[in-house]
Amino acid sequence: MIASFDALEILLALGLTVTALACLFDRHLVRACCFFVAFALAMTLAWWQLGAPWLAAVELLLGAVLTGLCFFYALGRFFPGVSSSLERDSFNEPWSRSFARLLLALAWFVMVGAAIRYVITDMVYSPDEQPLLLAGVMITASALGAFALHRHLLRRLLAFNILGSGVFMLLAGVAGTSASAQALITVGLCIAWLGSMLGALLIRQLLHLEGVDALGRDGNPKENAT
Amino acid sequence: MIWRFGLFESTFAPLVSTHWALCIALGFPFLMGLLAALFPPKRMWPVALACLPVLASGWVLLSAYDQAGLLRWQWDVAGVSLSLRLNGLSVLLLLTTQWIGVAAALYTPGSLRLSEPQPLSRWLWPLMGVLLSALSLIWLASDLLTLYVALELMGLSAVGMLLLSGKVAALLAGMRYLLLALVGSLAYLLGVALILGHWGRLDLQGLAAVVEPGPVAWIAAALIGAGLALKAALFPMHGWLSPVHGNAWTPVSALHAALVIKASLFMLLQLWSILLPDTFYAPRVIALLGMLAIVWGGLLAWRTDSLKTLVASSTVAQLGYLMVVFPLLLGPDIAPLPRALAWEGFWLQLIGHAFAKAAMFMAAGNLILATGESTLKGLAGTSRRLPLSLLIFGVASVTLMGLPPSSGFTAKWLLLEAMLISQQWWAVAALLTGTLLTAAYVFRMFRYSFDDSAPRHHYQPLAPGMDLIALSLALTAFGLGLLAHFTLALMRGGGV
Amino acid sequence: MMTLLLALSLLWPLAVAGVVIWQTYRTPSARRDYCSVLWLSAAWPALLLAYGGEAQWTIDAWMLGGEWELNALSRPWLAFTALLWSVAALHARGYFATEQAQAQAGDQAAQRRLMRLALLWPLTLLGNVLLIIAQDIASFYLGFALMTFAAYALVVHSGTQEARLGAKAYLILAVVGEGLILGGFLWAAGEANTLTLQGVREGILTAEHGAWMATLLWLGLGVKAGVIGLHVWLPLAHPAAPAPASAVLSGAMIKAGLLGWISVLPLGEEGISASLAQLGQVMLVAGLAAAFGAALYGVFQRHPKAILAYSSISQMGMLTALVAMGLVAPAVWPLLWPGVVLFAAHHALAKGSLFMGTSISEHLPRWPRALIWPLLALPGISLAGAIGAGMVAKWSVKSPLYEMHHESLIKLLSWAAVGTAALVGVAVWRQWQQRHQGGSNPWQWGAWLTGIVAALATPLWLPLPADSVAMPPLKEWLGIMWPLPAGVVIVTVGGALLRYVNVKAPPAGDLWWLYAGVTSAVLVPMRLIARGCGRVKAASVLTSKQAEEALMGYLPRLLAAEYWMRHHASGLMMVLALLLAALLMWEGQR
Amino acid sequence: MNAAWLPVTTLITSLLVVVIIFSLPEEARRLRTTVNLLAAVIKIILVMLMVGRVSAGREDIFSFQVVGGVDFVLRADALGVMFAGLSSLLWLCTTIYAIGYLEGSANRKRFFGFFSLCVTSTIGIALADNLFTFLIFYEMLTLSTYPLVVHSGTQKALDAGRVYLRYTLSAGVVLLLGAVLLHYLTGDQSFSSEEGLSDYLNDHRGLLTLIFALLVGGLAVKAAMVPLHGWLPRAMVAPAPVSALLHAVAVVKAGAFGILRVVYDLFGLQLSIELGVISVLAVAASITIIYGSLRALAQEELKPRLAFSTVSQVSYIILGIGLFGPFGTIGALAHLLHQGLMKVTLFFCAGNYAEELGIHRIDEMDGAGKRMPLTSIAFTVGALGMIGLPPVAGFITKWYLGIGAIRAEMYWVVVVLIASSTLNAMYFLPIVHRLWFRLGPAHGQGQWPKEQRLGRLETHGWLLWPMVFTALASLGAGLLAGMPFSPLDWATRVATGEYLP
Repeated sequence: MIASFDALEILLALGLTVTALACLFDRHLVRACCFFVAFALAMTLAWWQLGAPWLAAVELLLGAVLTGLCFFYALGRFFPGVSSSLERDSFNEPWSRSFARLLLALAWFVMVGAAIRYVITDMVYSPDEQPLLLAGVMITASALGAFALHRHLLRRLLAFNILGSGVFMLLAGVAGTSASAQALITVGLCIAWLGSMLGALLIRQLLHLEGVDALGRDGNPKENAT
Repeated sequence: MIWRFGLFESTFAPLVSTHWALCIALGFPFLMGLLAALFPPKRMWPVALACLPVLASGWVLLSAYDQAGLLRWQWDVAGVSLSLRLNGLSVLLLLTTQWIGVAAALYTPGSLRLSEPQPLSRWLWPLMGVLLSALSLIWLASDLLTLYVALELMGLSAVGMLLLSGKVAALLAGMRYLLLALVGSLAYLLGVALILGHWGRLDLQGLAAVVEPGPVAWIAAALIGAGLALKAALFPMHGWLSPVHGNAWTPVSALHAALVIKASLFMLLQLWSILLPDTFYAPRVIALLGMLAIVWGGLLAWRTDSLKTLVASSTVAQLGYLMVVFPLLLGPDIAPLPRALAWEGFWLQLIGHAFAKAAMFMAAGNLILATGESTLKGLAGTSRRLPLSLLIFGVASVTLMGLPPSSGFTAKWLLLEAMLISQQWWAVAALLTGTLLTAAYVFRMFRYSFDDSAPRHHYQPLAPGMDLIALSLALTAFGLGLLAHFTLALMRGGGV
Repeated sequence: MMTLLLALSLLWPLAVAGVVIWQTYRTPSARRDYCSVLWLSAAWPALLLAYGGEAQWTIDAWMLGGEWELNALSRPWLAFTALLWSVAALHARGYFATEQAQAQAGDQAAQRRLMRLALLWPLTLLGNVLLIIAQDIASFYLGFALMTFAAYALVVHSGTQEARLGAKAYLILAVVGEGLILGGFLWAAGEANTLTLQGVREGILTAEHGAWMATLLWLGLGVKAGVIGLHVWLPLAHPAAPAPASAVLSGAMIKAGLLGWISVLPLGEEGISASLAQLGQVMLVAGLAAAFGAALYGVFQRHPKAILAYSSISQMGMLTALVAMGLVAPAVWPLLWPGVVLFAAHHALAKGSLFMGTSISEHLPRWPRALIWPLLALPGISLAGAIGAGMVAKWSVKSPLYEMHHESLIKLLSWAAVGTAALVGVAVWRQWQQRHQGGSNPWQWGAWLTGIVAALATPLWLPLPADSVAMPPLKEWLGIMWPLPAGVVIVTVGGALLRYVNVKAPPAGDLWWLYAGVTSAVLVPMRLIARGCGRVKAASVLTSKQAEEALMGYLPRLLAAEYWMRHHASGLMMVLALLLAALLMWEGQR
Repeated sequence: MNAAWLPVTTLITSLLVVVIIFSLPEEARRLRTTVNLLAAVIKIILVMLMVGRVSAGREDIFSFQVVGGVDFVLRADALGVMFAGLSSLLWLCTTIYAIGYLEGSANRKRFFGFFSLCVTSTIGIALADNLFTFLIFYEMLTLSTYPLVVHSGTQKALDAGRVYLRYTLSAGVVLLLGAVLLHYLTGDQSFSSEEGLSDYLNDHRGLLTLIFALLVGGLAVKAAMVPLHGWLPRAMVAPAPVSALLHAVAVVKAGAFGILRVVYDLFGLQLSIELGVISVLAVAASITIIYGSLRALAQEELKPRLAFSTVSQVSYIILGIGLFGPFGTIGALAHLLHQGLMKVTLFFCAGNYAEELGIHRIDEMDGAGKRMPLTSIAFTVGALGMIGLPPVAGFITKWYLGIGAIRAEMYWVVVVLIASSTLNAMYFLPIVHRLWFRLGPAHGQGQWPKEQRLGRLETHGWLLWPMVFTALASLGAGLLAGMPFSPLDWATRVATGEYLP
């Protein structure tokens, strides 16, 4: 029973990590969004698995459905023709930037991992018995790294969402599914959805008005002049 | 440190009238905002009418605090305990919020009427209401969950308000702000997760009792610190600030610069004082960044060409003043006297800056509105035509410069003394340099305004009262310098 | 009564000045009378005051505390000063008659000149009167300064090149003198903590550096009194000034310095220190040097007024020597001072008459030549001690010296008198050479004659203490009178000899030219230094400006980092979190 | 009985004027003038009341707490009342003058508003009883003067304003640091406390010296001591009434007055002597005196020459402090008033020449005495006073300073004084000479740069009478120095009553 649970958790954790990473680092935006939906669904499962059906429901509704819709709206899939839809992230980062972000993400991974390690020392589990937690740390660190790395607005929004899920996962992992934790996560999910919605609206609006799809180097006169 | 934040048991239970006042203070702005979204006010008087209960609630809370000392509220909702507390500092910040909020609200109709009509402008009202409610909640909340909720509400409504002007630059800046704010709160949430996981509770009072130094507390503090620093636009994460301010509507900028970033700072200080009561280096890192912020913000404001960027960059520098005080507030080896001085100076500076910055943004907004130019060069000749707006700007900038008799001066005096007692020479140098830099950019602006050689252009007349509101804010900041005793006594009453 | 008279004598000149201003604005220029009777009367109350008897006033409200006194010294002094001023004013009415006619005819320049003179004349007089009655430092200094600076207008009156040079020399030396006086007064009064001249006198006597204070005062006052070395303004200013101005300048104002000496130097006091006595020696030598040197230099002058100026220097040299005796041989002073006063009074009026005489010789009235030329020479003869008051004066200084056995000084003074006689002779001769006929005005010669009479009869009207002067006994007459013929002979012979040698007249103002040369020579390196400093300053200003500009140019590039920070905000947040965590862990693990 | 309302009302009177002026429209010329003059007269009356009370031995104190350990205190003591009297008297004169001077020009509302604010600050400086209160008004003065300096709005004026701010604000920062250091060391130190700081001498000698250096260094900028004087000549671009106010009353005197307060009331003479800072002060003042005079000599325009003369003259006050004796103190205090009167006269004259005839350069002044006799007489009086000639007030102070120097056995100071007098003569007498003895446009030679016929008399009456009044006052202050309540008398009273055992 435990082993099967473990196996399921490990699978879930792996699935989460893989979908998250795919979502974060796929330059093809539509695909990334699809991965995100997949990730959200996996999260729903994970919540279920962790024994928080309420959260699972919220995640399904807010995370997978509504947020996913937001992303596709932002991609311009609903009202095509109003303005060009987004396909690919065409920014090329200098390798130094990527490298720095990688290092930062690793460092965060270590830091958060260490913190978790300290938090749960008095628990019976060791971290490797908590695959979801490990996945949470992994997702958090890489999402943050990706967030800092990307410039494309949609990808940053995606990264933010993934990051949020990772954080929620960690929260649930370390704090269990107590009422407080559930409340925090619920609020967080709502906020994430609201934020994503706002972000999606903004992205569309920006595309519509100016064709801006990224927070480019702000040294450019566009933002400077005003 | 803990008692200063009012994290201890109260002697008296709040009265019924106090309950009502609390409800009004927290809920009324939001309700009125909704109402205003349905029926957008075109004049000042309906807004004033709606503001009256809010101010009255603030007054009731103040007198309740005066009589009973610390007040606490606690609710258990579905296993989650939410708690609020009202101590001197909360009252003070609450009153500040209400006054500035009311001023901004009163300023809004005129400002909206004069600027080009926007389809979304009616949404400003509910957002402003949410913002004020959330701010009030932040000052009062004494558990991490409520704080988180309030923080997020505040952040989202602030982003929403900033976006309303609809310009591309505003949208871009708003997008950046949105993303960074969200990520910042996630970092905060991560910290909270660690705390919750380790100690299993979220109420600050309980935490203050159980927290002991250890890796969890440290890492949680680091995460919370970094997240809130990002939201509070502390150097070097301030980059998003000036584009945001530069493009938003005037009352929005005023509220944002005066209160929103301060709320994050308030939380940062509060949580750190629980998590890191005795650390040496972390506050010093913040202080170091603060020094850099003072210089950097000053330089930015000095060299900029746009009036709003000037005001926004000055916020960065002013936050630096607050940052350099951190070692005095949190360090392990600070004697009680300098700590008390620093504490008073910190809040006086914060409140003074809030009023002054709000006034400054309004004055700058008036100038921009009237001249139709947002650059400094466009101000040429305004000293002749718009003396009052310029005077308000001047009075507000006196506070920023920390020249007497403004609150900035009194705060600086207190801070300097605290720093001298604890021999923090670098901080002293930073504070004094900041004064000079502030003077440099403020008078650079005045230099343009006194230039009479420029050609005249057409000035748009301002709506009645727009200047007066700003003036009242500026004078409040000014008068707080001499009347600081009363405000600080309020704060001191919160504890032993 | 005396107080009223005092107030009148001080306020009257002021009122006269006021009236002059009034009439400038109210009276049409054609009817403007610059030397009206009112103007002439400026000095009369003071003259009356001198004969009113001794009196004392203390006025606390006046400056640093006013102490005024009419005593044995100041009464005669005031008397001859006021008399000379009155006479000179009368003379001026005649002297300026032509100019006034021009002014009334509408000559703007003449109007301006006369107005200036008419205004500042009573003010100069006021200063002179005030310094005589003053016994406190402030009043004395006020009177002295007022007189000094107001007299500038008298010197510069004609506005010619020479007048401006003379006035310039006068003013520069006056400023130097004022500085020296102020220094001396400050020093002495500061040490003695006093505000009166009496206190200064006592202070100098007792103070450690009394001699130096005395030196400062001697030199400072000596500018006016024409101490050798500081006398250079006299021969420059006198020829240029109008005759009545020269008369008061050389007669009354020059004596102010002498009065100052007598007031502030501890003459004849008990217990004069060695250094003070030494100063006395120096003064003595300087005085005698002036007496001889001026005579020697003066005889070669061409302008009669320059010669008379040198004569004044010479005479003042003698007086300096006599005053010095008060320090060198204090015992002699009580006997000597009435003689000094008489000498001064006589010299004042005689020199005044001589100067007035120069204007007569330029506008000779149609009188018999035999009458005019003796009259012109008469004050000079008296000055040389041959007749009248001159003889009495000479005797009254000689007899105390005899009594105290200072025969060598007497001898020297007698030789100096030869110089005086020579100078007077040359002056009259030059006047003769440069004479002009006609145009003399009754006021002009009337005043002149009055002056001569007053000069010759000085002992009769001068309110000196009783029995302090007497006619010399007959047997001494020769000893007193011989210098006159000797001087005249020397001059005649010398003149006859020199006729065949082509001697160029040395320029008036002797040492002035040396001073001017030295000053301009000193100024050259100073200017160079100043220019160098200016250049260094300009260079440093330029450098700092460039540095500032460079910095300002660098600043925007630095500030471009703002965009980097904006762009990397989230990364920076990560860094900050890591940094904080690492720091905290590190600190906690220690 | 403590009449706390008296100092406050004096302060508020002019503050109220500021508010009223700013709330009046630009066009309300008549009303503004009335308010201005009325307030000035009321203030003189109030100050006279204070003078009466102080001479009766009562000192009125108004105070309230600002923050813990820091109070806002106004106290009418003899020294303060002296300065307040000077500023209120000259305020009246300068206001009248300014009304005439700015007749018909733009921005009068702003001008008079800040002008009144300036005077409010001066009164505050005069009555402040601790360093905190002093600092408040001191900085207020800095700020309120800036709009006056840049009033004309030309490039030159703006540059001058920038230089002015650079100097004064930096100085303000230094001063603030000194003040906070002192407060940290001693707590709230009232100017009226008798103890002084001698208790701290043994343990904190270095710190005390540092504090002294900071305080005096900060104040010396306003007092325009070399090498911190650079702003003053440049600030000459301001309109004449401002220059007059800046130079005679408000700014430079505030600095000098501050140094007086620091030395006498804060540190105490004894302590300052023991610290050895006084002699340094005297030397610095002497250097300033000579340097200022030399620079004045090199100027070719009237106002800069007057400005450098101010640099030189204000340091007489500092020099008087440096002589640490009763006479030096009296001289310093009296000079505070005397120099104010004389310099204001000179600046009024300079303003009149500029307004009426367009004269700015000295070589344009030939023969102006004929065209503007009263102005020229006033100028002559002021100039003679600056030289230190009797009977003008300058002589009195020079006398006291000289005596003080002798008493302190600092003979070189006398040399400095005399050298300065001579230099003063060298740069003032040529001007006087030009006025009266040269031929100029008034005699039909050449033309005035820009002649206007402003009034029935030689110029506008508003411009003329204040100047005549101050000239007479500076004459009277010298001639009747022995009168009770004359500047000298009051200075003696302050000196004997407060500082000397």
